[in-house]
Amino acid sequence: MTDIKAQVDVLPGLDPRAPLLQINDLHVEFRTRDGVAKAVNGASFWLNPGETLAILGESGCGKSVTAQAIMGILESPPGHITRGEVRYRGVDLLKLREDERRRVRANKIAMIFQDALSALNPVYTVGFQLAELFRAHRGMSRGDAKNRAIELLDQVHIPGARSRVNDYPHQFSGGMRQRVMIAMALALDPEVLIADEPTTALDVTVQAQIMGLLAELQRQRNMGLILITHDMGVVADVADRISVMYAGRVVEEAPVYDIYAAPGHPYTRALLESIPRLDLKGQQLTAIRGLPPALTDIPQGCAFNPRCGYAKEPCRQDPAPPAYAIAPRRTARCHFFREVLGD
Amino acid sequence: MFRYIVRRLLQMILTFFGATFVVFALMFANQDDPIQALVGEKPISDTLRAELTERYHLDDGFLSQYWHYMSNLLTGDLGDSLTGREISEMLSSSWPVTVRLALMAIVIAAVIAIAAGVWSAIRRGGLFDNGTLMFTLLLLAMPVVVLAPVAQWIFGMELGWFPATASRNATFYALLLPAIVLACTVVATQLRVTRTSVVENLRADYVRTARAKGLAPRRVVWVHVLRNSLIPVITLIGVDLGVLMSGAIVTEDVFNIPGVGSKLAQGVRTEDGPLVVGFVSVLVIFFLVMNLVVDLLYAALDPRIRYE
Amino acid sequence: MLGKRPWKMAAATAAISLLVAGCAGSDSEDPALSANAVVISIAEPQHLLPTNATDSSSAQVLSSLFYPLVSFDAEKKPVEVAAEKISVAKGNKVWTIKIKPGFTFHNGEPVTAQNYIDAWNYGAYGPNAQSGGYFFDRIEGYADLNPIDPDKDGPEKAPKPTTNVLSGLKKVDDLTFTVTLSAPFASFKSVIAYSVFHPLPNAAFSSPGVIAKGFEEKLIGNGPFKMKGKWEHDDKIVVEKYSDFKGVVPKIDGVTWKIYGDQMAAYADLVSGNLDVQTTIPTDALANAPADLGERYLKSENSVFEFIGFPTFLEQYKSADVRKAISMAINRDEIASQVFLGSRTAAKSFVSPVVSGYREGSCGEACDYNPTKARDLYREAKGPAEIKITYNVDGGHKSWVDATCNQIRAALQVKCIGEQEPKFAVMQDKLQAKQDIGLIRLGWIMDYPLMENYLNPLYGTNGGSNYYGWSNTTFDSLVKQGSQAATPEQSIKKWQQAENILAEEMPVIPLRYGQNVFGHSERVANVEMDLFSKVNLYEIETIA
Amino acid sequence: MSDPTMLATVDERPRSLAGDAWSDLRRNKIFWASAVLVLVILLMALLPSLFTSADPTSCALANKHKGPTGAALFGFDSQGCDVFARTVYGAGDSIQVGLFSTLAAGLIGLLFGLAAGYYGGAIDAVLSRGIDIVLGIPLLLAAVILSARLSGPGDDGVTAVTVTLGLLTWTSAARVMRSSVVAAKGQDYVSAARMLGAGPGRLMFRHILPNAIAPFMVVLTLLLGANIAAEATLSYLGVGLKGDAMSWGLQISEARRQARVAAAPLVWPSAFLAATVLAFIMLGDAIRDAFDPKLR
Repeated sequence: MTDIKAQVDVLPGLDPRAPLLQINDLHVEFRTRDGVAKAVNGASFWLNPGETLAILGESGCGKSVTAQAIMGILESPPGHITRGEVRYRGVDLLKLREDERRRVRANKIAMIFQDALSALNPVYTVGFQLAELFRAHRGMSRGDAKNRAIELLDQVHIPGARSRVNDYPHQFSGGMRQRVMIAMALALDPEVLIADEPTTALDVTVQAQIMGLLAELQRQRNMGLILITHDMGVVADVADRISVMYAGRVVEEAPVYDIYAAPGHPYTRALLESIPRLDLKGQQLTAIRGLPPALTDIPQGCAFNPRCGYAKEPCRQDPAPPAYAIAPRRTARCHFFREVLGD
Repeated sequence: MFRYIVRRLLQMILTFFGATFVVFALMFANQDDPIQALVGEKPISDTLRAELTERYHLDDGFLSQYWHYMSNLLTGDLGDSLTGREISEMLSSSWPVTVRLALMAIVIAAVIAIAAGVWSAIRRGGLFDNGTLMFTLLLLAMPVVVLAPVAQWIFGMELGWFPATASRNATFYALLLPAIVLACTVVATQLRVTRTSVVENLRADYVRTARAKGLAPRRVVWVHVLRNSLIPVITLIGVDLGVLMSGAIVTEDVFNIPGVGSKLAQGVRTEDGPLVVGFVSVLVIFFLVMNLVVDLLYAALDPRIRYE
Repeated sequence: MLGKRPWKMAAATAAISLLVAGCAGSDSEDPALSANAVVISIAEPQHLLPTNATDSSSAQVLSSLFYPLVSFDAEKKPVEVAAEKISVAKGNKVWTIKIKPGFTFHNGEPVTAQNYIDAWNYGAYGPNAQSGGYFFDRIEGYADLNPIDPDKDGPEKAPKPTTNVLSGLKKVDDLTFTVTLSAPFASFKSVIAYSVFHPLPNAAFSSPGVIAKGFEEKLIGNGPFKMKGKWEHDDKIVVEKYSDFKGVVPKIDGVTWKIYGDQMAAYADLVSGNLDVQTTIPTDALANAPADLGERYLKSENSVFEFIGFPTFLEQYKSADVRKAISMAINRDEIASQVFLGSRTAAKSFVSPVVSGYREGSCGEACDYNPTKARDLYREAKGPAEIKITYNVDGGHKSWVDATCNQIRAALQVKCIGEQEPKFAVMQDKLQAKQDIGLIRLGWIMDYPLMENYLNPLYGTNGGSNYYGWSNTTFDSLVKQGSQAATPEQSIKKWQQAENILAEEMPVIPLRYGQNVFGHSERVANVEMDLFSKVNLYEIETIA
Repeated sequence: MSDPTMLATVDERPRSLAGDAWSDLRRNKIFWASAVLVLVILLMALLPSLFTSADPTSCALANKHKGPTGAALFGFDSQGCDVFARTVYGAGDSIQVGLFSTLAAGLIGLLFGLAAGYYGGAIDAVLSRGIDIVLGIPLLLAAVILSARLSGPGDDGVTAVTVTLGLLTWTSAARVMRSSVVAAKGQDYVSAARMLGAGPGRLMFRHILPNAIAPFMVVLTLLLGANIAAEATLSYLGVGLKGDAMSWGLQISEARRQARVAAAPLVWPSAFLAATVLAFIMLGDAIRDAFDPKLR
């Protein structure tokens, strides 16, 4: 087997100067027996090498679906990408054939999942599952692949990697399992890593270790990292920029310090107000009232309007608010961003 | 693991006695007039009846007959059938062909069931899926009493692709048609169970991971999904192999294979207690070993299952 | 753990099992020994020792291994074969049998009178439990070898026999012996044609009166063929020409008796050319047989007689008119042609056409299909509102019983159902317990071609197969007079008188006569079957 | 729907699993098709005279193997009986045997498999070896004995055949159930439920069973078809239905003898049998899908 990495590099239209990853107007819907659920409705964002972009939002806002659409692992049916582009170095991945697409996965763009126990195949050793990558993508021999697997386990700081390589996922602790997941994602030196809630299932101390590990590996390799989370606390420490998603749209995008300083969208503001902060000790936390809309039934106009304190008549009318450039490198989809920024 | 196997082997001994006891009791309950059953419709003289009754202890009570049988069995003597043949000899002559037939049938069935089951699980609701559903239904609706003679007629007699009958020393090729017929009797259930199990596993998170790893769909399904889906299938295959050993009466009749099934049926019909109990005893041992193998296979398939 | 690579394991297991399955099959596909041998189908014989072999499959095999004392000519008259001369003293009691000289058993032993006497004594001796033992019951001394159980099924056991030799058998010289009967019997010569009367070599006995272990597996006879190898149970019995045979030499060099558990399987082999002769083409195949076999589909008469019996303990059938009405409601010809597709013929007498003395239509109008008369007669005689015909389900009787019931239902306008019992033995038990099992289906195959062999066992008060308990003293005495008459012709007269009583009383409904329905491959010619459903091995030949 | 309050009320209304399943099923075409088919078959089994006015027992050899006529849609069989009438009347005994034997087998298999898989250890050993013994009993032997014990003279053997099949065919269902339970037992939600104080009964029936039942249901729906067909095999072996019973199995078993001459008497009951099995499988699949929380 020839080196697949080389083949990926000669993808037609590949432009090394183009942005590492650029998502434009991505639409994803799920066609189910209960109707069409519009999971992603025009998400757009970009990612540069070495940068960490956090995608933030409540469950069901379309973050994970977006990530899966980028990876091309959307369950289809029922999931369908109806519109938009996913450009990697200028190449629209959505236009590639499935076999070309597959070579991009793990090689260029890799992903780690929330629940490492169920995300790892219970009946194979972690060594097998790691080595499999080298065997499938690099055509390595069994022995070489295994040695690489051990190296990887070492790199993610799993003690006794050489002996543990033959263990099964259920024999690892939660944190160790997530390290295995990370090792697996980084095996082929991808340029983009998508981490979908990588620490949600872990306890707090382990969370910090895993985030530290991710940051360390990202620095070493100059990867672009997309961190999908609903946890604003995690974001603040590691992210460069933040995209806030609501009902399948990116409602605000901004550098992390700007957002923390002054959110430009009422939803972002509400999210920030719902995190406990040491400096505001004693104050009551504000929960966001109401529930996110059902994806089969997204409100007209701004999808957030039924829950929004700023909402006025224009918010309830189509079209939805455009992405207002509210500052350099900053957009927000709110007709009243000035008022929000002002508060 | 070793202790587990030893324990299972000990259980086997108990089960073996249980099974012989149950079958012996059933045969005893079934006993009407084995001597008449033997000669058919011809009249029997009193002396002949008296002599045979004494020779085979037919007048004794149940426990005494059972005791008599078991004490012989423990010395390795399976006894004589009511037709005067040694049961050990009957066993050794009918056993090999049945084992070969059942193994062939189960391999054919399992290969088809797993391949088609996985394929239709992937293409759920597609043409292939609905096609196999219809086909398995057809097989189910066709009892083996129809299937076997029709297959023999079409493929053996009309087309001449296979020999019309087999025999005890039949070649692989001669056994192929009966094996396919037998496979048809079990393939439907195996296929549906494979399909269901694969469908469930296709939704598992590790499948998403495997796809994110850029693995070819073939590898995702056949390496990652299948092994996780096999436990119920293996279970069924184990049971089916047992059923094929003893329950192939019709197929063995149609293709003239003097195997375990037809000998057993003959024994039941002629109320030949020693014959039936002898054959069933060996069958039960076979089932027990089979189950042990299946249980060990569970552990081999799924490392989370451990036996202590 | 069992291993890290279950896939390879599974693949290997599959490969090995297929390999095992394939390799274990030794090659025995070609059962023919040489170009001039034939393959004939049989079922697994129950026994091969002549005195214990009473089923038709063993009779077939024995016909190749043994040379009978007597066989039958075209007129069904007994003629000497292995015997040189069989003569009887006046009074029909003492028979002298002289056998042909120069014959040897397959092991080289000369055949002597003593070989016959030893074999017959063994067969007649009760404790040997030989199923053909009853054939010797006409010979003097049989009772001493088979003491009667004083209380039948009671706790008391029959006493041990005092001797194990028949007092009626006397050796005269090496080639001659006499048989003394306990009562005169003019047709005894016909009886000894049966295979239980074959001789056994000295090698058969490990000690006097004890058959050597394994002898039955590798039988030694005095016939035109000897066994090649052992009896391969459930598979085949191969016989080849015995070069020192002094009798009529068959045209073929050998026979493979191929054993089938199911006759349909044999038929499949016949049609696809793996079998030369099938002696009984099963009813299920009859519809296709003319097309499949063409001129190789043959029929010949045999002794099978099928009928329905009326258990005498059932009050509702006490009236002979009821019995006749039911008989008249049955359209025998339609069933013979539609259900049996011409493989049987309608029976309108109480004995088979194959015996001398048979008269066509001796049953009279009671055996003619006449639904209107049947209904009138049935109403007059107040027949029961529901008729049940019980049959054993393992014999393939369902089709004709159902058809018969449909005819009865249509003609008599009563309910009629076919009641299944799993086995014949269960029917017998219920008869003995006098349960209401309705009409019962029965059949009979003769042991020797005499009217007496139908009349006595089926209708005689003590007849072995008179399961319905009919009894008529006049009838009994007429049969007995016939048996003891001076000449066969006089016997027949008496027996016909007895049959007339049956026609009046209608203890059973005659239904059908059987036929040999057989077929052969294109490899063989001159295939004939005799009255006893055996292939004539002296006539059959192979064609290139 | 732009009114926020309404949105909230719709979303907050508690919905039961059964309610969900029903609303799901209502819109499922396959469910309706199979349900209607099952109803028709059941109706045919209960009231055959609704479907044909012909008398299935009036047969005349003169009609043997005659082709279809206006009155006898499917022609005549080898006894000269109306094939359509016999097929319609055959539904009764066939469905009775198939349904009840499968229910019995399902119940036994469920309990055995659940208990063996859940408790493990000694109970598993005893139950599993019990299954082995049952597997060892030849079907024919059991059928012979039960048909002798359970069906007296004049009986049609339906009870005996049902009991025989019910008592002997549960083994594969039990073993499949056991293995799914073993797998489900290890899942986190079961431990969670146990820690919340759920008793064994609740654990087994509320938590483990719904997650372990899918392969079992598949085996069972197929068993229904297999048992209806197995009745034909029992008839072949001479221990099936008898007397005036009328079933598809009997018809198939009889008609196969003449299949090369007249196919119709074999094809029609087989087709009805296949349609019945299909209907039950589809119905089973639809209901299972609707109730399976993992599929929502």
